[in-house]
Amino acid sequence: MDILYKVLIDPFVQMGAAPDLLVQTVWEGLVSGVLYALIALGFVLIFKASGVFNFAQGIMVVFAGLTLVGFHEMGVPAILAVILTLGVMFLLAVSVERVVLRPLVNQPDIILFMATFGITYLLIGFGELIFGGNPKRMIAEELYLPTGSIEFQTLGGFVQLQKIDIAAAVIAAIMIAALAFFFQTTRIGRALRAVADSHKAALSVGISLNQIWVIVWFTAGIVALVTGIMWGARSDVSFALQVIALKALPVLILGGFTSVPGAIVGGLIIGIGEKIGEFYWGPLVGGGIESWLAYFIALGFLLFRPQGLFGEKIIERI
Amino acid sequence: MSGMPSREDTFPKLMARNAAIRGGRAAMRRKDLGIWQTWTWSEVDEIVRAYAQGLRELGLERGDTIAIVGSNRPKLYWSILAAQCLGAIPVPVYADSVAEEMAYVLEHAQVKLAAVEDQEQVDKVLSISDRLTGLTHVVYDWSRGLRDYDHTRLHAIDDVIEAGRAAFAKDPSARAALDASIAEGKGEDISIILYTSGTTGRSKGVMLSAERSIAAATDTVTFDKLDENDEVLAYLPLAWVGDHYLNFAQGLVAGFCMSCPESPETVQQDLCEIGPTFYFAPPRVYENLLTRVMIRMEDASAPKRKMFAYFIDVAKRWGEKILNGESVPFSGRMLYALGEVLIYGPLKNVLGFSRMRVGYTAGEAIGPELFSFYRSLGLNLKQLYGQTEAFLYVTAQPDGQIRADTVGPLAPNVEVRITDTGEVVFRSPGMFLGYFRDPERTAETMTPDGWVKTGDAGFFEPGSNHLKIIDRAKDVGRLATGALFPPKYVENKMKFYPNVKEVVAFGDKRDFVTCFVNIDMTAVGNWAERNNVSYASYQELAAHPQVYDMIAAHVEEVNRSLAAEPMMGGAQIKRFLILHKELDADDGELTRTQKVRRGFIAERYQPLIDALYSGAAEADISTEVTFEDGRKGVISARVKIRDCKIWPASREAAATEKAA
Amino acid sequence: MFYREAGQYKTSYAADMAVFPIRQDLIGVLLMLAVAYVAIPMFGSEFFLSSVMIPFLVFSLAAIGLNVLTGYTGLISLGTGAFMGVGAYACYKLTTIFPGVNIIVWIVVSGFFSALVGVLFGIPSLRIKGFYLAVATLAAQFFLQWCFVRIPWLYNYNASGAIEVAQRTLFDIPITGARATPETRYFVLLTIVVVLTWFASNLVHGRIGRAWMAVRDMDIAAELMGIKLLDTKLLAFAVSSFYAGVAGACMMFLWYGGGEASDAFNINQSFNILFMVIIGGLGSLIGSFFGAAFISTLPTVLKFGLPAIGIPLAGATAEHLTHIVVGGLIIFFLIVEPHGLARLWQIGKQKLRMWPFPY
Amino acid sequence: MRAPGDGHGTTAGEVLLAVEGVSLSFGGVKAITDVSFDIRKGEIRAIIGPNGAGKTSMLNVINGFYHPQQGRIAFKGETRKRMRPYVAASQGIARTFQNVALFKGMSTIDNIMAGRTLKMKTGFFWQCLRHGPALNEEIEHRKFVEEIIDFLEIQAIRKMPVGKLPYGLQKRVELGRALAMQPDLLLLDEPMAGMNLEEKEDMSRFIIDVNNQYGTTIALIEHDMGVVMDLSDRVVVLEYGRKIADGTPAEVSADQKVIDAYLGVPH
Repeated sequence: MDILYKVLIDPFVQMGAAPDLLVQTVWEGLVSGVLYALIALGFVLIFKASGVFNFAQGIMVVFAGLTLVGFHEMGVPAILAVILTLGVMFLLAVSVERVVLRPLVNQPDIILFMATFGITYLLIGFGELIFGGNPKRMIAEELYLPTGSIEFQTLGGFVQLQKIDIAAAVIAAIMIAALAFFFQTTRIGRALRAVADSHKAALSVGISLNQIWVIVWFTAGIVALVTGIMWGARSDVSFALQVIALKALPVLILGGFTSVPGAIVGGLIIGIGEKIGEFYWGPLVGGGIESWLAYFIALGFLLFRPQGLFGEKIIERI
Repeated sequence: MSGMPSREDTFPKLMARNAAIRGGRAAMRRKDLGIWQTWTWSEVDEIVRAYAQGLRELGLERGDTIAIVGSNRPKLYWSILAAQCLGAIPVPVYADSVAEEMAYVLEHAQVKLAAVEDQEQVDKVLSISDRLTGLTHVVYDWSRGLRDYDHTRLHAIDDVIEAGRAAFAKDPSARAALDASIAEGKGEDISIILYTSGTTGRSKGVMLSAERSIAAATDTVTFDKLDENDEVLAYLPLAWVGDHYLNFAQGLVAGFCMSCPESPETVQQDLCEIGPTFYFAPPRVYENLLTRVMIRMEDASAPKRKMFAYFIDVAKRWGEKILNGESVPFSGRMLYALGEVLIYGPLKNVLGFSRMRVGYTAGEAIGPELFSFYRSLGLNLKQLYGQTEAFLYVTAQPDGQIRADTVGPLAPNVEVRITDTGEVVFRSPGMFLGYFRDPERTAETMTPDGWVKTGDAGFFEPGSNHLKIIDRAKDVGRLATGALFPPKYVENKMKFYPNVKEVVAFGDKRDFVTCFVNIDMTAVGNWAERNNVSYASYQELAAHPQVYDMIAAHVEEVNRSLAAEPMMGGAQIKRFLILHKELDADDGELTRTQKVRRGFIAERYQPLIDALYSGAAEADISTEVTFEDGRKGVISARVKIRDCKIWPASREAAATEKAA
Repeated sequence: MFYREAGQYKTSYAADMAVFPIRQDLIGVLLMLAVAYVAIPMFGSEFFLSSVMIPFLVFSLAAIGLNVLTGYTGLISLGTGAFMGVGAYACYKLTTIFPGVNIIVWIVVSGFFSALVGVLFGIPSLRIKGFYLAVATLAAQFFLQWCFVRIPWLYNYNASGAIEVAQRTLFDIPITGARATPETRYFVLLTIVVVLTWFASNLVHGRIGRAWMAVRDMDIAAELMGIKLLDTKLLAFAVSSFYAGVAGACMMFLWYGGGEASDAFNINQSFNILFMVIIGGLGSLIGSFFGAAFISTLPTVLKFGLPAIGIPLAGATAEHLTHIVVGGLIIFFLIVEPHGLARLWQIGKQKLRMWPFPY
Repeated sequence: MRAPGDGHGTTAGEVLLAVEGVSLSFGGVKAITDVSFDIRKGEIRAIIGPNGAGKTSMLNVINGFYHPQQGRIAFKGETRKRMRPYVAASQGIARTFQNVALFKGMSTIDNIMAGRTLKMKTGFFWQCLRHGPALNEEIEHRKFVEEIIDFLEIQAIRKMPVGKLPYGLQKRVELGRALAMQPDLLLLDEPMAGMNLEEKEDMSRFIIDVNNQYGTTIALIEHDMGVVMDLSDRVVVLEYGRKIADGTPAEVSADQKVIDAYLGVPH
């Protein structure tokens, strides 16, 4: 009985008793959810346009962050470093297209998926070789990102918000809006949407498949850089992030592999869910459940709605 | 043991002997249901006896005839043996003969029973059954599709065998009666009637006696040192003398195992699996095989191709000498040994020839290059010359006396004479008794003193005892100039080129020699692919100027070699054309054994021949053809004609000609 | 080139269905076994045995396990590392509780625990496929990894949190623990691998293997033919995890000799084994060996090979280089031969059989 | 084409499968509307209709892959409950697919052997050893499979991977796989689609032979009217998911509705 009480009742009692803590927890979940969503967004962009399940999105975030910091350490001014990093991401997109995607065109999905594993390992290797394996501090101030925190009193307690978190949420929102604008209104954007439906359609718009691949991988690179800055500003830039980036997978399952809104909503659900889970239920089993809770949430969800939040019901045909 | 003269004078007695002395050894295999089902000699003995009993109950009696129709299947071979047990006479019929051809044979042979392979053959026999008044029952091997047929006169062979077994079980005297029936069989009885397909006219039923068949087979078994450890693959038509002699008769005499392929499509695969030690194939088969080898090698990587070419060259230089036991320098032997590891051994393996000890070819002349190719790989390929009427051997090449241009010295116990007209006549141990129900043609073929006319022109090579066959005696003609024109000889020279599939030469009583050419679709098609020549059909490819150039080059080479030979200088080809369609047995242009029907072709393509001799540059022709599904249609074409270079006959050759 | 198949005809189904129906292949396998059992222990140094052969064999076993699941049944798993961990911890607990029972028994039995856990995490596979299933197995990976750290009972409340491998003997010869020589450990491991490979080969060549492949190739058709999808997939999970579990137990007891287990069974290990299977060849047992040999020996070769030929290398740089080389090779192989080393092997073999013909 | 003395189907057997008032829809789209017909033991039953008439959906309903919202299906006299497709297989329903659904990575033999899975019983232990009972069982079923290979004349491709075979042969292998299940009811979804004349004739012969030799009841979907008229004993015609005619080939081809819907349209 006791255990049932602890699992089913007590956490909610706590939530009610200290709503300020609940708000704080939700906020933190929200912020990490935004970052999950950003990584998931990178996945979705590439998956939609090329059907490639890009496992390397996580390491691209790390790589972009490290490159930025690396340039700055070499004495390059922060803004210029951002531009140079974007250049590197573009080069990366071009080389991925040339070296990996083009020779593997028309191969089964699993092969392309595995190829992105190869990219991951290459990037890890190069990153470590060039920047060393130690965590680095993100150049948040130099990029004019706000630091410090604001605190306000509410619901009978204090809620503390890091300014950088607020900035992250805002920048993420801006970027998503920009992407939506890009997809909806520009010619390239329309081509990208067309290619998701049919490769032939894309060709008829007058853009080659190869160009499209470069564009989406570059876009994913930009997203990765933004994610890297934000995440790096909250903690440090390190390779550990790569494992955390795997959390984007449950996000995708929730949101569906092809849906941008799905990626965002999924990211928030996972972020908030795991923070609340960790905070209220974690102590029951010794804590640390954050490492796997997200996957279980996704798994449970999958069993009841395999097509994801925004997907259509799949009718199996023979 | 095989060398000893056989006391058993009929095949059923040989079967019983084999069951007694090597009962546990494999007698027959067939790839069926995915594996090589095997029957030992004692199993075969038991089955055949039961089968014979079953056939007896169906009314088969001594002297009756029973048709055997189908591909190489153990049950059909057992049908032959079972019939022979009863003293009945089996009459094998080509499985691919159309109903009309079959009707003639079955009617002529007055068959009482027919043992057939499957539904297709049952349908064929049933479709002509109103003409076969004597036919009482049909037994079949494979039941698919026959379930709903009226089974009053139709029986599965398995059921017949079962009935025989049941009869033995019920009535012990039945077994004794059968034993008596086997013992009653005499050597001089007709053992089998083989109908020859014949290049002209109706087929003739060649009657062979048991003792003669066995005597001949015993001779050649000794000659080639065959014994019970040998293995053969029976893949040639069961009704053909070659299969009956080489596999059936020699198998019973030597006691070796005969394997039957799974289906006609899997012969090559089955050959590779079995790896026969004794193998026979007509030159055509070796030729196709070589063409396929060369084509496949063309797709190989450059180093491999180079290596292949190098070692084939080594083989050319030393291979035959090593095989013939001549002296070869050490370096040559070493290179050849290396080649054996790298090329010859693996090549023989993929062709299924790894275990081949003796290989024969016959039926037509074989190209010297072709012949040497196989021999240089270390395959003991030899030539024989034979006839259904001789059952089978007239001449054969003993080990160590192998040549491409002769058919070898006389086979054991065979006598040959060359008549004044140049025709080869023989007396042989396996010699036939006469044509069934055809005394007239028997008399035409067999002289009163027992010599058989072969119808082939030939001569013994001066200085050796090797026989050389030029052509069918009646086909050897003379040009208007009086020069000798052996069409087949000329044709064969052309056919030795892989690009050429079939040639028909004309020239008798004409001013010069001309010919029709059929290109080989595989070889030329492959060439076209490599040279970016596009084509949609045989017709289009055949008319292609580059193809004409290629064939013209071949003709000129042939002419050059003819010019260098004694008596043949006049037979050089002056003009030729490439036919717009492939010659086809379904259109009557080839016999069922794929031999050219010269007269028929000459008649059918008269306009083309006229054009060849009128000097025209092209001619129109339309012919009726039969498509694969049996429909008929007409195809017409405009065929181009080429002139070719004629070489002066060499002085030496000219001198011989004059002397002749 | 070495094949002489003419005359090797089969007169029984048993012969026709043999795993090595061609005599030359059988000879080749026997030869390889002879090398493994005689030549390698005789001529291999201790270093070679413990740093090359033992890791290779452990990974081969794990790769066979994953290949059963991914290659034969078509279910992607990213949780192999954790399933290996289950085996290692199960073995540790078992041998602690029942020290009298031979350790080899426990190594094998620990596979069953792993199989059980594998089945639990395989249940979702009925409803979810492909990448979705990969996520489900990630759940297993992270959850189990968490268990390995957070449940002290698993590591006997050791302060270090590590597995401590005690000495266990077979016929009085130490096979685990500090005093077990590389040779004995190698022999024990080799025997386990040979026997389990034989089982796996039997399975994939029979009814069960066909059912797995049927599900992989066309699950709808398979189900309409009466193959129960859930049973088949769960069996694949069970067998796969069994192999992974045994591999994990072997890793701890015959290779590492104890240590910080949670590190050995992390997500990277899962990826590693997945690479082995992919590079080796999906749906091929021999490919599992190739993949394991390739991925497991590559770091050793780089680490010791480069300095040996005069290129100095700091320890960390070797690791980074390994990452780059592995990544590059994965891409290279996928482009050159997406079906892995096994396909190359098969093509080579086919070429030898067809020699001198190209196909 | 019929063998002499052949009289199958004309003597009506008992009803093997009854479809009564079946309706099926996908998210509001009606695929089948109130269709009833029956299949009698031993007959060859054709289901025809223009594209999108719901023929394949009908087969999918029959073998339990789709569950109709309304109506009743009785197989061997028993009304069927909602179930997973493998239950239909174990009750004796086998099928082939419109777009060949072979196991591409496996050989011809293994594909057909897979059809025997239901009949194979030896347990996991023996399977691991592949000796004793497992081997005996494997051999016994291999024999059965070889009979089918013989029957369908596909000996030459026995050990080839099916993915590389020409289409016509793949269809034959698929038929073999279905036959391996020794079904009471064999469903063939466009067995002759995409074949040339010769292949069609071969396939027709095989279908008749299967029906004749094994007495298997066959329901087939086919587009080629000539083939249908030749092969089948009775024909049911669907259009837009409704049944518009049912009867012998002669009756059906004389039906005005059918002529309008289908026969009149050349394709």
